[in-house]
Amino acid sequence: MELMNKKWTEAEFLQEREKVLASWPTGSDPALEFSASLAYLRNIPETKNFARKLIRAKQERITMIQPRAGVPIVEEHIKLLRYLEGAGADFLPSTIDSYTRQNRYQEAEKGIRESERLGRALLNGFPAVNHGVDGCKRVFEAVNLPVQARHGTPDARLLAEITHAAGWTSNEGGGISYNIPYAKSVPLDVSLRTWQYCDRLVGFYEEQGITINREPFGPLTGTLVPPSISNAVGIIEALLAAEQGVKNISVGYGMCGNIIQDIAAIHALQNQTERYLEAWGYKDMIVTTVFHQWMGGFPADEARAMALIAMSSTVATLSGTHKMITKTTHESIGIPTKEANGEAIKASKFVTNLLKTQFAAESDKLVSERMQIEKEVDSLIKFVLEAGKGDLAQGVVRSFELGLLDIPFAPSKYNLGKVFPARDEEGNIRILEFGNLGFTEDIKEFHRAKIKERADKENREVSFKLTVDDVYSVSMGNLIGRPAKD
Amino acid sequence: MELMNKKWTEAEFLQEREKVLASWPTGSDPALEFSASLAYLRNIPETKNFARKLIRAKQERITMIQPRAGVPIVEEHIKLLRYLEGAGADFLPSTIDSYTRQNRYQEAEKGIRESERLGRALLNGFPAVNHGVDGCKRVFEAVNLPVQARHGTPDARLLAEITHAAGWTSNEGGGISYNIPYAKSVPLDVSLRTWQYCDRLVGFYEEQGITINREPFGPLTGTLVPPSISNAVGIIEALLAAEQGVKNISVGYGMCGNIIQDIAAIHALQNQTERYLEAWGYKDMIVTTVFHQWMGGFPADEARAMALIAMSSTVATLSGTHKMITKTTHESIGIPTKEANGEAIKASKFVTNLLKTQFAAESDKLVSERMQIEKEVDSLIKFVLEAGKGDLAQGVVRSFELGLLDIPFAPSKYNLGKVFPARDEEGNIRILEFGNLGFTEDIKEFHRAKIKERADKENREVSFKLTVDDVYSVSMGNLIGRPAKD
Amino acid sequence: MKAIVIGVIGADVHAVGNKIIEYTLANAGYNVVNIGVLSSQEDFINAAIETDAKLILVSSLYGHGELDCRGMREKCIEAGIGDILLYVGGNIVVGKQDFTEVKERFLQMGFNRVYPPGTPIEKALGDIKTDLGE
Amino acid sequence: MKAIVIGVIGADVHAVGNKIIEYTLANAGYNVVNIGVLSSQEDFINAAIETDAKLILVSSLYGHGELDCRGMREKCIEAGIGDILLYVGGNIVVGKQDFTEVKERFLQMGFNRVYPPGTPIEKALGDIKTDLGE
Ligand code: B12
Ligand code: B12
Repeated sequence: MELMNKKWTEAEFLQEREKVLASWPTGSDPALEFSASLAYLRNIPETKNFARKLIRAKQERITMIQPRAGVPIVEEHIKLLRYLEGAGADFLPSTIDSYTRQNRYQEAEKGIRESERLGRALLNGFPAVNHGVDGCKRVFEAVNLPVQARHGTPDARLLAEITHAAGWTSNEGGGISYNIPYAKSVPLDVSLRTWQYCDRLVGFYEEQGITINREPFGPLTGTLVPPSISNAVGIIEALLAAEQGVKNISVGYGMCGNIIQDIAAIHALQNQTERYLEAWGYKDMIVTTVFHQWMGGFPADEARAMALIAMSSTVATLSGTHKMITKTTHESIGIPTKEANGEAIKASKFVTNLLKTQFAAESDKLVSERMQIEKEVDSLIKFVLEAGKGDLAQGVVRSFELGLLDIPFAPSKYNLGKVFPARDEEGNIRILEFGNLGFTEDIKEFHRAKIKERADKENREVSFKLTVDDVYSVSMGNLIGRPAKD
Repeated sequence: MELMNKKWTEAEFLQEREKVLASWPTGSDPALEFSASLAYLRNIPETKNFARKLIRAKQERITMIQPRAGVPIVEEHIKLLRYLEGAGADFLPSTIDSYTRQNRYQEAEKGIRESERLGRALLNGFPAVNHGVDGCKRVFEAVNLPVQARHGTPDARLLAEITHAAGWTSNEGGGISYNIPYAKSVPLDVSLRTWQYCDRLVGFYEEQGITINREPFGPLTGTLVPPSISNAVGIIEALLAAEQGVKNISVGYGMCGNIIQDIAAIHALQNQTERYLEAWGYKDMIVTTVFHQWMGGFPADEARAMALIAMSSTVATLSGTHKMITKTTHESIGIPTKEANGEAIKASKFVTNLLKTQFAAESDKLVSERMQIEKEVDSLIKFVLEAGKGDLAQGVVRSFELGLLDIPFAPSKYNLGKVFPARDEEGNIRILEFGNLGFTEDIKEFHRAKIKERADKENREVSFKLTVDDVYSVSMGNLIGRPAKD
Repeated sequence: MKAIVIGVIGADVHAVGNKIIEYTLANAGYNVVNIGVLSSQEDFINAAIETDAKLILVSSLYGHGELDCRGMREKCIEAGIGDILLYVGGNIVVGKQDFTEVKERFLQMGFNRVYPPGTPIEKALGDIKTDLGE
Repeated sequence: MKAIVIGVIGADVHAVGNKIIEYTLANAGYNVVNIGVLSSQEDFINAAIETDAKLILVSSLYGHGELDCRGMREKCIEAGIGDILLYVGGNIVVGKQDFTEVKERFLQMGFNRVYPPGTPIEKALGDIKTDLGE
């Protein structure tokens, strides 16, 4: 069956499902039969449904909080999540380990056993597939908040099956956002298809009256990604998901560091996602946004890291986003302890709560930055559709081949890798090298002028050195990577 | 000699000076002879001059950082200041202990000896008068940054003499701001006169070519002070100082918590101080602003406290203020350790540095809030001048008697104490009870409407309970003190 | 109405808590005798004698509490009100110190109850009721 | 030009540092053989043999470094390049661990140099020059 942006029939879906469930022993758990999973999901309390809680955040106009966290052993993972719940998280994560993300369940199994033997975590997350529906349910039942799998898995079909059947009512990812930044040699048509499956699964549940949230991964490589690129990807993934029947979608965004650009990006993301979904005829969609605290290299010093966390929280709240993903003071070093995670939640929540009645005022600057982003997004999506001769999924595959879509610093060989970003004089992320990016000429002119203005101020050539300097800068306490003074 | 806002003649000044220097043994140090102090001050490096460094901050449009800190023993105080310098402070403080602030040098002496004996600080600051010019010079020479005395002393004449002669080129305070929030029974005409002396001393140095910064204490009681009241006091003290020959003035402001109001207040403070000084004919004045991180009750939890510090830093930087006074994670408990102080400096500086190219965009909301503050300040100053029949100093004394100026929560019996503030629905600080405050009727209407809107939303009467709830709220993680849900 | 003397001891001018304490205790039905900030031990004791109060509630925020409170119980004894209840609270010592030790020091000085930083007055209402008899 | 093999080991996709390392070492005059992310021990060793490199610079960011690096020296020996220099850096273990211990573990595994988190590649240039001979 050729890849197309078209809703899978139930037959197609169920046929594929058999193969998916057969791919690892935990897939044959009877709890995965829809009769069982539907019964289970129908019984979970409203307050533990991810999608519903997000609707509440939107109605009440507040920014809710979700940390990242995951450890290999079920009991330890439960302790961790309970601790984070106690610290004030509104949503719980289960960050999945990197072997599982690559479907290397054998190695994950080894990691679990080694972690048990040595009494310390040797995996960087929770291997949900290996633990199966049972393990995932134990986690879910031990806490009082909605749970979501957060990962980076090109082929998350079995993971989605197992976690949703265990009551986890949200799944992060998408065919682009969980491939290009997270894999090297998974073809895009493959990941788009596997994510159509994940979306179709959610669509199936929606048809049965169970609403499940889907969240395209906004920050992509987390490294100097210009807002228009990540917003375009988010919107495309939202459209692809909607086609498969998803109704509750959170589009995400990783903080750039210029406050106006960040707020403009969130506003643009909310507006345009809704507008595109509507224009494409998807009805009853609920769109929320997710703001990721600074996703690039963090400062090592814990006080500075905490400052960055609180500053990110300030911007997030002012932007009116609905959910914020937190970092920790251990970010630059390693997976955080539960204590470090808890402190960051407390700090973040202090800010979001304090500022909950405050939103960025409309200003000329904010509006023009938002319009700039929207224009760029429109340009990108137009090029994608043209490349796909009207089919969005085909368009995505072709666009990455041609570099019409191109994500900075991505490891995938299916990404052209010709786009280099850099900051302008005010710290906004702009583009220095476009490769074949689907931008109209006037957009490119805008970026060139902005970058040139900065380079001129710094008395140097426009070159990749700007990009390199900007990769390091925030971890060293600057937004803009100025040349070292001699 | 009757109190009037009129520059003291040199003869008047020198005559009073004899008495001041005779008031405690350290006053008779020959280093206090002007020939000696001028020679000393002429030799201090440009980079250690407080006033000049502030000019740099203004020119470079950056927010510099100053902590609060002071311990009783000279050697310990040196260690402390060096540590803070190492942590990244741009300006050093020497917070003076509370006995010295009340001119109780005898008790301060006892505190020094007890602290030495027990090996722990029993005074809450550095007793500069008791340590004399010598002790203060030892401090000054041990560091590489400008040093300022920060205190709360109604009669700081000897303190100012000693610290300036020792190379400390800034003095915080003023006849209102270091009396009304810091004393109970010091008449205002007395403190206004002693501060005329302090200003005249700085004016004298200016005449001799030594520039020294003066900083009215902006936050007053630090507790729900409406921006117009603190701005009006700052501007009045700037005018009084300018009359005595002060040239380099920093007007201060304590964060309120609504970001728009905070930024508007700093903008208004800068604008109006300059405008009034100009209108009153003072030439060659250099005006900078100082932003105090949240000055009210702090949260006890250290992560939350750090979040508040970083959030304050974000607002300060966006406001374009020139100097920010930092708090610490120990704020709600006790005088911080040097480590806690250093962490807060690092965190604060991380934010100010990261955001150094970013300023709040003009928006309708920001402009209208700024205009509101400016209008209120104009109203207050007009009433003050009328009360003083054209003389500002007399006007201040009369205004406090009448309650035309009235500072919430102040301990002084010379303050009417009839003004009660409370937050509006967006968290702006407004006024609930005006007493006799020098506001025109339309201004009062504006405040009443704002407070009523909030009370209505909370379904309760407008009463002092709102004020009480708002006093506690920030330390408990909310900006607005909502009634407890039953 | 039972009388309670409140005030802030020493060279301390922190007035906010004091005003809130007055408001809260008055609302709770006590006759609050507020001698305000910058009060000496003598001021507290005289006010207690004048109003026949059975409880003195000393606030100290600024850090000199230890110096300021020494000898207060002895002064009460001298003044003939040796049995009066003495509470102290606020931020009673300089810096972040281990509170068990701090408490011990103040109990040694003859205080009946010693509260850690950030104890809002509402939390002490129960103790007051118990000690004064409801 | 001396060849250096660089790459990111295991199931690790952190590509940013890898690209910066390539850029920096190339600028410093080395022949950089970048095998990219998601590379196995074998990938590193084959590349080193093919290009006659004297140094393999292993990056591991994602926390599984300890599992991924075990036995790498032995594999080098088997492949006949037992003497090759092995460096490892990035965030090589899970979580914030005492680095002296971590370093010891990796030295035991046969790595010649082990770098703590946040060591930018620029800081290792000196070691590389020393070890490869200038
Ligand atoms: C950006 C980022 C991402 C991006 C990566 C995009 C991409 N494909 O490149 C995304 C968001 C996709 C991501 C995903 C994940 N990440 Co990540 N990520 C980061 C982050 C924030 C910055 C990394 C970075 O790019 N830094 C900038 C570059 C220039 O620095 P660098 O990578 O450190 O490399 C420099 C030096 O380390 C050194 N160096 C590197 N290797 C070597 C070798 C030698 C010999 C020498 C001398 C020097 C050297 O030189 C480089 C250039 O100067 C770090 C935390 C941090 N550092 O702040 C976490 C971090 C590395 N990630 C982590 C984790 C756990 C993950 C995930 C597993 C889970 C998750 N959070 O989703 C997945 C991993 C997926 C996978 N299979 O690998 C952890 C690793 C934890 C640990 N070791 O205990 C970190 C430390 C965050 C944390 N504290 O939890 N991540
Ligand atoms: C606002 C404030 C000020 C204002 C005070 C204005 C005024 N005149 O009232 C200003 C800015 C003028 C000021 C000045 C100073 N302050 Co001050 N201030 C504060 C701050 C931020 C809040 C205090 C407050 O109003 N809280 C709100 C009220 C409602 O709470 P509260 O005062 O704690 O009172 C409640 C409870 O403690 C309790 N309570 C109080 N007493 C008692 C007694 C009993 C028996 C019981 C049961 C309960 C109880 O009930 C009250 C109501 O619920 C605190 C730190 C903090 N808490 O975050 C520092 C703090 C108290 N200040 C401090 C210091 C050192 C000073 C200064 C010496 C130096 C300086 N920073 O300039 C000067 C002191 C001048 C002097 N001579 O006293 C220190 C004290 C340090 C210590 N103990 O080790 C603190 C803790 C800050 C710090 N960590 O350094 N301050």
